[in-house]
Parts: sequence; structure tokens; C-alpha cells
Amino acid sequence: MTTSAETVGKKFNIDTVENAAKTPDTELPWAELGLKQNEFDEVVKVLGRRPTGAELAMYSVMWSEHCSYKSSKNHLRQFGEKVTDEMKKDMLVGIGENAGVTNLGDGWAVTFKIESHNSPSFVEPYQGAATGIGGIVRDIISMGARPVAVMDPLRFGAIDHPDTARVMHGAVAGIGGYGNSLGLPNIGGEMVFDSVYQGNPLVNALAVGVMRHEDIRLANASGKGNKVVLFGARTGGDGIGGASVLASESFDDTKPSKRPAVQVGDPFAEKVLIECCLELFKGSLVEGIQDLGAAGISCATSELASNGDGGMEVELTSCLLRDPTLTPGEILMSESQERMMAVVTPENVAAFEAVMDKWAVEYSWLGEVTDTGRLIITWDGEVIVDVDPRTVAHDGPVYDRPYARPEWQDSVQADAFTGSVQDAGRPSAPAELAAAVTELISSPNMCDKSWITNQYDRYVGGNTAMAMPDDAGVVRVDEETGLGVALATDANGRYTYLDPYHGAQLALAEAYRNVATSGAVPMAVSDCLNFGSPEDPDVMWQLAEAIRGLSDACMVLGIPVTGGNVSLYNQTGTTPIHPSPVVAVLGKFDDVARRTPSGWREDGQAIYLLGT
Amino acid sequence: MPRIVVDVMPKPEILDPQGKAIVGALPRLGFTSFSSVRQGKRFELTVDGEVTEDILAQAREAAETLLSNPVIEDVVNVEVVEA
Amino acid sequence: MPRIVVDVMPKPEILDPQGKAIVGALPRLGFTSFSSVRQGKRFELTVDGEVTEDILAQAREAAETLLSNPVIEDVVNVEVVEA
Amino acid sequence: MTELPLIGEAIAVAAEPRLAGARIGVVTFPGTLDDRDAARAVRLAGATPVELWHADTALGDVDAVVIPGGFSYGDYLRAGAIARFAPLMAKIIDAANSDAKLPVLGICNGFQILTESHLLPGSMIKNDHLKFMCRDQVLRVENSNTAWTLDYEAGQEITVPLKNQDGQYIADEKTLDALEAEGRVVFRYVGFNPNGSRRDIAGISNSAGNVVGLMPHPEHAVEVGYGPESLDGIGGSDTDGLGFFTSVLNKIVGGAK
Ligand SMILES: Nc1ncnc2c1ncn2[C@@H]1O[C@H](COP(=O)(O)OP(=O)(O)O)[C@@H](O)[C@H]1O
Repeated sequence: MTTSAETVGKKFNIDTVENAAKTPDTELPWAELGLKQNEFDEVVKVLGRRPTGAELAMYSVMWSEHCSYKSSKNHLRQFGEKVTDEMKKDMLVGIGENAGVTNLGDGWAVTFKIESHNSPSFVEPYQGAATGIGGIVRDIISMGARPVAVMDPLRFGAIDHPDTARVMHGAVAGIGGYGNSLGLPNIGGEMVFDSVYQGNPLVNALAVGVMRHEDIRLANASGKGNKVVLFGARTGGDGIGGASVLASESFDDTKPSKRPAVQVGDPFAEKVLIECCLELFKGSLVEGIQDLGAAGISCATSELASNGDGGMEVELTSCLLRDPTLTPGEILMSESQERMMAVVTPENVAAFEAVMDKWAVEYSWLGEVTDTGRLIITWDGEVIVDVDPRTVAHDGPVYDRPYARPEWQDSVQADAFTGSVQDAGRPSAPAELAAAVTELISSPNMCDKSWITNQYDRYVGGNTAMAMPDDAGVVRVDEETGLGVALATDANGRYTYLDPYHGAQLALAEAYRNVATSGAVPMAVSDCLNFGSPEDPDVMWQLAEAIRGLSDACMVLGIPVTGGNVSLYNQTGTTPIHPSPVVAVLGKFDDVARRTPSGWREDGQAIYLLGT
Repeated sequence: MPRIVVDVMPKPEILDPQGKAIVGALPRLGFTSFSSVRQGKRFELTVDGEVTEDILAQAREAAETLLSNPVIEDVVNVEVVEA
Repeated sequence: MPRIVVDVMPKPEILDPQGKAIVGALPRLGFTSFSSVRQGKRFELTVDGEVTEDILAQAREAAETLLSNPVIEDVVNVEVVEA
Repeated sequence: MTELPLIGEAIAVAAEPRLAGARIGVVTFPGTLDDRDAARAVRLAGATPVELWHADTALGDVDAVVIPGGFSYGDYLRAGAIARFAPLMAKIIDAANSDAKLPVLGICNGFQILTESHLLPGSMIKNDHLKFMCRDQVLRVENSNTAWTLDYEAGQEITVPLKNQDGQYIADEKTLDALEAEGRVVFRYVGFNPNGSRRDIAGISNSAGNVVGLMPHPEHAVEVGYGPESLDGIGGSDTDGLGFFTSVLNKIVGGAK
């Protein structure tokens, strides 16, 4: 199956490049698509003409905060700058790729990354959280790795708020429903209740994968004449959002069907995709590969092309659709789950198709790699996109957002310790201390987490050496030698609110300690920076301080950040969440048999308190 | 006793993984006449006594609020069936 | 395009955990008129073209063999719906 | 200071050379998850695992078959419903019913596939609490005469992980009575019934005892350091599940119990 007949000859008011050149004054819905005036002007400048509808769709999604990191980029640079050669010695792939890769020795490498799926998980908790797991797992596959475990740091609203159960039950069931179906053990996570997350829960998901060095794959399209293929689920109207303004592209009277506001995950399709990709890697059948997440085909084509050495030509009517009413712009923007794009040499096409057929995965050959340096997308032969892919994928706008220490910061820091809401003083007498301790341990945040962890499979794979209730999750990588990895995630929104610089460092320190106490040597960091709106100077300051703190602390500890994710605009109305940098630390075991579980093991053992 | 039947289907524009898996399996069993399948839910609510307008209205409301998830599903049918 | 609707319900003698959970939740939401709830499945099979007797027979067979498990479920309805 | 004992140092199972020739097939369907685990269990027990693919039309030269856990076809429609029609299943059904009585073990999703195939009676519905549950489960081996339980004692209690969403075993009263009367209830949940299964039934067999299905996962309790004891420290042992695989091996090679 290579073409989708129903899309050919569909009547659209196709806005070709030729047409765009001839009609410079056409009104375009750039504002509705989220572009600012200066950004739209920049697009026009880059192209030397107005964009076509399809180009506008691509630039608008790729230049969004989510895809371009336009507010955080200037600060994130510190993760790349504050590193020594010593810190880089085990880094095989650094920041910038889908996920960083760290050398484990013996020819093994490990890749891990953490991402957010916060707002979808508020709208539809089950599916939002499920597709969060799906997305991060595809990032790991696209590096050439076999995913081996997941983790899920979570933050929900107040435990007694009527809406919290809806979000929490849905999100936990969704993470379990998707992750369990993939055969990935869940080896840890976090769970915090706090009213600041009431209208904006945090659902972060981490995935870790392992591979042999020779299997590392990067997202680039090189080699003129190589074929570009899209495989996995069909493209639907997912993630384009409600009544799409791109509907105006549509020319015929039949209105496009409604675009779904939420995405439904298909974990079975993803499991098959994992096995299918691993078989492709094993046979060395793909040159480059990219998962489709945010910005879908726009992102995959422009990133593959701009990371490669040439260009790319794609015929969009070849794309297999779930919804035949999609317009070209919508196809480019769709965020349908469980899809991958790959570059395959002509000699490998037949072998590639055999793997797809074995796993009953649908695919469509979309086009090929060229040496023109241009990304050209056609619709039934007519050119609707003709861009320098770098301008879409890499050279988006970058902002130096103003930031300043909030006026209220001092008063927040001045607050005294309170053993309880009523008691403003520091407890001293034994009875007061007892009361404070009782209150502390009766906090919902100190509760037993097994209600959550019992809904997750921690055994599948047979390599889980530690999981709930230990401080770090541990998985074995090599059955012969016992080589393995430990992972922990931590964040403390309240500390970070009090002092973003040190709060972020404390999160790192805690994750680092959790890994170290398991017996592993900490090696690498990934982070998910959950903050409010960067357009608020207070929030921007929190973000800048947290990144500065984290990068400084990484220097001190001597472990590099290999990748991560920034999630901004986490707020209800204008009230931001507490700044919540979730930090994941990965450590290495030469032999996981040497791990140390937490908890007392035997009678008569001595207890020591270490540190200050 | 009379029952009220409530039928809920995934919204047409939303992916239905179950239907997709079934439509893939049918031809393998020799059933080749179906081009797509969607799987939804059927609820049967038993009413003690007579189905009044008020009870039917309750069923409709329960269908919209509890029995279906309006974000991804549509209530396609609410009807009374005498047993 | 015409569709064939297939309705499958858990056998009456079999406890239906989902129906039980729903019947427990209804009164908490103020719906007090329903004494029991059972949750089954509704399948919509799309037919390209006309629904012949043969196609309907195929649907009936698919309902009995694949769409339901006779140990725990009954096919309660197979009918054609014009779209 | 004395060297700390290591957790999970590779256990040298006294692999008997006479077992290595035994070939145990492990079936993979699209969506199968525990196939690699089942193959590892076979290997640790001393035999040779053989990969079987659902679309194969021949069973090949295997002495027994494990249908592992997972979510074949996503558990869509009903757990096991679509997998049951795979070409390889027809071969497995024939071989299990043949005079040779091929030993077949269905674990979790594999058990569901066996009931959908009518190799075993009854069916599984959603857990009574409606949630996925992963826990370390104590089981009592009620029948130690099946192909897969020869190495246990009747009445022996073992701890193996359990993880499923559709694990509630049901059958009509007549079938349940018959299963009990014929000693075909092979495993029962002890202490806690995790899913509402009738009469605490965790696993059953066919009347010949060559086909066994159960919801819990013995293949996750075959290696020190990775089983229930190490992961949760609730007691029991990490290797209680190994007996399934050594049982069938002893049967295959004809060794005495
Ligand atoms: N959302 C979650 N997903 C998976 N595991 C979790 C989750 N929340 C907590 N856990 C696990 O539960 C255990 C206890 O968690 P927690 O109480 O936060 O530990 P501690 O207080 O010791 O840091 C840990 O092993 C942790 O990884």
C-alpha cells in the first residue's frame, strides 16, 4: 500500500508557491495560528514572498514555543556551555537530538529523556497521560534504542478538591494502560498534591532505552535519491485543534469534518512500531529516522532535511489518511500518534517493506532526499512548500524575554517555619515537635504510593532489579555481565518557588543522591522544566534562575545534561504553577547485583546519619 | 421490567483502536464485506416500575454525564425497551 | 453508507463488574431510578454498497464467532441501519 | 568489614545436559510482551527456547509450547479474542488434542487465548475492582500431576507476580464443579483474591493435564535478584516459578520426578 487514492484529485483551493508569488496581498490567518506580527514578517522575509497556506502551517507550528524553545533557548545554552571535557567523555550524543546518548561501556549505550504532557492530561486525563508515554517512548526508539523502562513524575491539585480524582484516576490509568501495553516496566516516579496544580496538573513521562553503539540512529536525511517513508498509524485530524482556521483552505462545499480536540492513543500500534523499528535497526535498513510528535510531518520533514546534507522532496497526497477531508496544511500539522518517518536507500526498499508487512504496519513512500538544499512539498504535483528547511526547524525566532526578581520574593522568603497553619512558630518542646511530625507525616504527599504503583507493571522484561518502593529504579542492561542503570526523578515546586536557583539545585541533588544511594555512579541528567508563562517577567526570572542553578550544580557534580524538555504556560488564568523543574539523573552499575535497596534489611544492623 | 438502552460510540473523528483491530481481523476469518468497524458501548438500565418522562430524562442525563465521556464519545441512542 | 449494528451483552447470569460499578455510582450523582445496569458492546460495521442477505449472514456469523464469546456473552441484536 | 552479600548474583542452575536438547516454543503475537521473559525462563531451566511466530503455519520441531503474557492485539475486543484465530493457534490446538498431547502453558494473556480457543473452559472478565493490578501473589499448587507442575508438591504455596486487568476467572457452576471434581483446578489464590475469580481459581488444566493456563506469571520468578522477593521484599522466593519449566522438561526427557 503506497498511495491513498482518495486524496488524489481532492478539490482544495491549493495555494501553490506560484500562486503565493502572484498574490502577495492575500490575507492569511497567521495570528489565529499563533504567530506574532514580527514573526510573520520574518517568514515573509525568509521566503522573499508571502507563505502559502501550507508553509504558514509549518512555520506556525515549528515556531511555536513548544517546538522552537524561543523563550528558553538563550538560557538553555548554559547546559551546553558549563561542561568540561571530563563531563563530556561519555556523551555519545548531546543536546539537540531527540534524546542524548551516554556510553555505558562494553559497547553499550543508554538514552533517556523526560517530557511533559500537562495540558492534554487536564482536558482528557486518560488519553492525555497515555499519549504522553507514547510520545516519549517514540523519542527513545528514534535514537535506535530498545526502550526498557518508563517513569512518571506527577503533580495534581489538592487531594480534597472535587476535580482531583478525575484527573488523577484518569492520568494514572492512562499511564498504566499505555505503558503496560508496551511491555515497559514502570520503575518509579513521583506524586505530589498541591492546589497550585489544580487547573494545571503536571504529567511528566520519562523513558529510557539501551542500544549497542553501532545501532545509534540520528534524525537526518542524507544521500541523494534515498527514499522518505512515513509508517505506523494513519494521519488524522488530531492535535490540529477544534475548528481549524486552516479549514479556509478547503474549497469544495463539503465542510471538513470537525477536528478532534484530543488524541486517542493506540498502545498496540505503538508496541508493534517498537518491534518493527528494532527489526529495521537490526537489519540496518534505515539511514535516518524521526518520530512524529508535536508538529507532525512539518517537524519530521524539516528536521530530517535540515540535519541532512541536502534537501527533500515530498508528495503529500501519498500520505495515508484516516480522515480524507484533511487539507494539505492540516496534514502537515497533524499530531496523530504512533507514526515514524525514515530515510531508506533504494536497495533497502524491498527489505523495509518486508518488515512492515511482517508486522502489518502501514506505510507510504512520500518522496526522496535531494541535493538542492530545499524542502519541497507537492500536492498532486503542484508545489505548495518550497523552503530552506533550516529556517523552519532551527532558525526560528529567539527571544530575550525580560525578567526580574519578583517584588514579592523577599516576603515569601521571610515567612517563618510553621509546624501547622495555625502555628507560626518553630516547634521546640517535645509535644510541639511530636505534633509537627504527626502533621507532616499525615500530609497526603507522604502517603503510601502503592495505589499508583500497583497499577503499573514493574516486572515485564525480567530486568527490573529495583522499583517501588526504592528511591531509584534499576534495570539490568546486559544479562551476561549484569551491567545496568539506575534512574531517579525529583522536583520540589515549593523550594523552587522560595528560591528558584537553589530549588532547582536541590531537585538535582535529591535525584543524584537517590541514584548514588542505590549504588550506581551518576552519569547524566535530563530535565523537564515546568513553568508558567515566559511573558510574565516573574516567571521568566524563575526559569532563568532555575536553569542557571541547575547548570551550575551540574558543573559541581560533574555530570552533563543530555536532553530535556521545557513546558511553559503552565498556569490557571494568570496564576502560574510553582516553578517545577523535574530533574532525572541516570547512573551506571557495572553489576546490578551490587545494588543497595532502601529500608532496613536485617536485625542488628547499625544506623548512621551521613551529611550535614 | 422495562429497560432503557443507552448506546455510546466513539466520536467519528476520533481514532478507535479497537475498531481498527477488528477490521484487520475480519478478513483473516473470511469476512470481507466490511470496510470499517467502530466499537462502542451499550448500557442497559433496568427500571423498577414504569418508565416515566422524568426517568427517561434522568437516563439521558446519566448518559451524557456518567455513561459517556463527551470529550471523545457521543451518545447515539437512548430508548426504552420492554422486557 | 449503510451500517450493520451488532449488540453484544454479558449473559444475564454472569456478574458484570462494570455494570455493578455504574449502578453504584448512579445514586451518588442523584440518579436513583435504576435498579441495575449492564454494560455490553455495540459494533458498527460499515458496508460498502448494498447490504445483501449474504452480507447480513456474514455479519451474524462474525457476531457469533469473533465479536462475542458465547461462554460469557450473548448477541442480542444484529440490524441494518441506513446512514 | 565483610563483603556485603550481592543480590542476584547469577544463579548457576545445575543445568543438566540431558535437558538441553529439549526444545520449547515461545509464541509471539503482535502485542505479546513477555515472550523474551518466557524464553529466558526456558533457558534458565536448562532447555532451548524456540521462537514461534503467530503467522507461522507449522509448529516445527518443538516438545512443548508456552503462550506468554502481554496484550495480543492490544486486548482489543476481548483479551485473546483476535489472537485465537492466528494460523499457528490452529496447529497448537491440534497438537494439544492429538495423541502426542503436546504440553501447552498459557500465561495471563496466553491463558485468555487458551480459553478463547476452547482448549480450556470458562473465560476471563475484567477484575472485580476494574483496575490493572500488579502484585506478588501467593498461589497454592492444587494439582502436581500436570505436565507443568510435576516438580511441585500438591498443597505447596509459591509466590509469583501477578499483573493484569482482565483476570477474573468465570465459568458456570456446572463447569466449576466438574473442574474441581476432576482435579483440574491447578492453582488457587491464597490469602487474597486479586480479581474476584470464582472459587479463587488462578489456573486450570484440560482433562489430560497437558494444557495448563494461569493468570499469574511464573516466568517473572525464575531468577534471584529479579523476582518478587528482591523487588518487594515481602518474602517468598525469587525463583518459585522455575518449577513450571523444569516440570515440563522432566516430562519431555522422561526423567522421574
Ligand atoms: N507516579 C509514580 N509512578 C511510579 N512510581 C511512583 C510514583 N509515585 C511514587 N512512586 C514510587 O513510590 C515510591 C515511594 O515514593 P515516595 O513516597 O515519593 O518516595 P520518597 O518519599 O522516599 O522519595 C518510590 O519508589 C517512587 O518511585
